[in-house]
Formats: sequence, C-alpha cells, structure tokens
Amino acid sequence: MTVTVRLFASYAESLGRSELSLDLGASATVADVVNAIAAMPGASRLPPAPLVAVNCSYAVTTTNLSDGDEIAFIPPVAGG
Amino acid sequence: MTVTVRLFASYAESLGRSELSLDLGASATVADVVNAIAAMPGASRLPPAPLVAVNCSYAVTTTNLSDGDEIAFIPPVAGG
Amino acid sequence: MMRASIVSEPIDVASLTREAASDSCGATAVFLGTVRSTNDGREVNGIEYSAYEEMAEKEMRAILGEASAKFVIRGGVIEHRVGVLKVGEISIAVVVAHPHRHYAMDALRYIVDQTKARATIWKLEHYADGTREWVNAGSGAPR
Amino acid sequence: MMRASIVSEPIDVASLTREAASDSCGATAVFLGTVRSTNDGREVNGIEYSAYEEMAEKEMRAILGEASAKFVIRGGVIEHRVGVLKVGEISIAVVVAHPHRHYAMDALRYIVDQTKARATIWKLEHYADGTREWVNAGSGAPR
Repeated sequence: MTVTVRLFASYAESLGRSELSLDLGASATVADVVNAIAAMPGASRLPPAPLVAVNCSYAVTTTNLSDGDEIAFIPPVAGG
Repeated sequence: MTVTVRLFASYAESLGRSELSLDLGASATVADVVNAIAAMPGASRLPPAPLVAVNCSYAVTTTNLSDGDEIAFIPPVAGG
Repeated sequence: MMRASIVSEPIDVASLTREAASDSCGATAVFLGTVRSTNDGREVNGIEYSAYEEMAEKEMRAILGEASAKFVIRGGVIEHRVGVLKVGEISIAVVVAHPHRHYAMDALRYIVDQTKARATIWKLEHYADGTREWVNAGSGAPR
Repeated sequence: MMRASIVSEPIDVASLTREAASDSCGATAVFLGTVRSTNDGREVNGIEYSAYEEMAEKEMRAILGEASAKFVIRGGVIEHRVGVLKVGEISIAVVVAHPHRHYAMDALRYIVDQTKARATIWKLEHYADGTREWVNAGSGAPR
C-alpha cells in the first residue's frame, strides 16, 4: 500500500519537507510509518512518540492503515 | 432656591412631562421634592418611595438641596 | 483608551474595536446586544431606548474604572444607543482589550452585567400587535 | 449558522458578526485574538501561522457542535487565519449568537479555549532581533 505522510511546523522544518509518499507492506500500522520517519535525517529532533493522526483523527501506533491513508505528525498545537 | 426636576421613561409618561422647575424654601431636602411631585396629577402611578438622584448621584430623602440642583426620579433601569 | 457614551447614531463595532485595541493587547472581547424579534413570547417590532444620559455615562465610566482595577484592562469602550431601534439593530456594544484572553472575557462579563444593572437607561418595547410596554429588567437600586 | 474555517485573507469581523446573528438572538459575543508586540518580554515583529487545515476545520466544527449541545447557541463562527501576520492583525475570530447574554459569553469562552487547545495550528514568532521560534502553547494531545 501507498500512504501519504504530512509534516507540519517544527517537524516539517526538522525533516526539511512537509509531505512524502511511503510504500508499506500489507497490514502496515502507524508504528511502521513512525519508524520510517524516525530513520530520516533530522528526525532526531522529533519526540520519540509523536502524536499521529490518520485521515484527520488521532491514532495510536497499533492503528491499521489502508492504501491511500493520510498520516499526519502533529506537533504541540499553538493556535489563537 | 430653584431646582430642576427630571423625570424619565414611565415616570415621565405618568406625569406627562420630563422636566420642571420647583421653587423651594431654604434648607429644602429631597423629601420636599418627592412630596411636590407626589401631589401632581398622574403621580399615583409612581412608587411611594422612588429612587432619586441629586446631580447624578443617588440620594436619600434627607439629602439637603442647594439652588440649581438637578433632582432626577429614576425608574427601575433596563438598559442593554 | 477608556470611553463610555450614550449615542443616537448606529454603533460602529469595527471602529470601537480599533479604539479599544493596542499593540500590547492580544485579546479583544466584544459584546453586542441587539433587539430580539420576540420577548416573553410576544412578537417585537422594535425597542425605544431612553436614558438619563449624564448619569448613565457617569455610571458606565465608573464601571470601566472598576473593571480596570479588578482585571487590569488596557482598553475598554461602552456605547449604548438611544432612540427607536428595529429588530437586529445594536443597542449596546462593549469592547475590552487585554494582553490575556481570560481577563478580557472576565472583564467583558463584568462590564456588561453591571451596565445592564446600573446604567440609567430604559426601554419601551413596541410589539407587533401595536401595544407598547416599559420593560422592568433591573432593580434600579444603587449598589 | 455554524461555520469553522482556516483563511488566508484578513478576517472581516463585521461580516462574521452578521453571519452568526439572527433576529431571535439578542446577544452576540465576539473574541478577537491579535498579534501582540511582545511575548515573554521579547519584541515581536509578527507571527507566521500554519495549519493542518482539514483537521483544524474538523476539530473546530466539532467544538462548535459541543458548544451547541452545551449552551444551545443559535449561531457560531470560527475563523483562524494562516500566513505571516503583523502586530495588531487578527489571527482568530470567534462569534457566538444566543438569545441570552450569559450563555453567549459562556459559549464564547468554551470555543476560544478549546480551539486554542485542540485546533491543529502552529505559530512561528518572528522577533525584532531577527530570530524566529516555534511557540509551544498547547499540549497537542487529543482530549
């Protein structure tokens, strides 16, 4: 399956990009995406267990993914 | 002394006027003004002890008056 | 900037907001009171507001002073309109500016509640059936 | 009328107020967040806001739904701006309309607090000394 990963704010700055595609095996979970991102240059500035949303809903590491899902890494929010 | 009396809202409607002058003896108090107004036609629709302000400050019946004072009869307020 | 006024022209909210604001204030809280189409189940065409203007402005200025002491607001403006207002028109606008949002909103509530309870302003409701009635909302008693 | 939007153009408060209002609502409460000239003692030139727009709008719509259930608001609009904002510019506007003023102000506080805590929006402060810093105001944690 192919999923889209979105990065925001300080996370996007740390990794030098705001969006990428990942090819994952069948029955992939959020943990697989977190591990893939953690292996990228600059990822050491992300927390070890970042908040993640799948298709705009907060998810946990065991959440199963489907082809076409959008996985977003959510830094601490600061709107207003 | 001469004082100005001001009437508002339902009080002005009851007495058919919103402002009048009263000539009072020396050492007059608020009570004298209240009594003078109570004797006017339509005053029966005012409460027996209306709130009164002298020169924009709430006063009591024993408050002494001076020439030129403005005595206002204040109905229950309802701004907003 | 602090100001309290009785006005007879339509209230310009954007202008009041600019007046209360300052660069040190990140929060502006605004309350607008408008004429409702119904009150106590009766259909309303409009409200005729009148005021003892000098005393109302004095009382509203005192309320701004109290809010300033309690909540350390940096800017506060109250405008209350008098005359005949149609449904939907703004009768009262209160604007408060503060560096922090909770103080701004606390001060807003204080000013609105106190103004309604204490300002020497009256309203005569005009109903759709042609009748009119003085509204007794407050006690009129001094604090 | 209920609406929650991320916008990139300047926020038009008067238009939002008209949008939230209705003839049955006598009270409109408004909160405006603006860029402050100082934060934590540092001089600020501006703030760059960014958002995960789809999720922020979803969360803000959920907050309006919660406020509607809790306070029975008749109208509610949230706009949050993104991009580089100068000192004094409006970053967030919340407008609530209700028949009664206390509910309007309670709902306003709820919506403002929840939006700041939960909407997926970030700010990069630009300081007068040329440096920039990501502001960590919220926990980012789901409820």
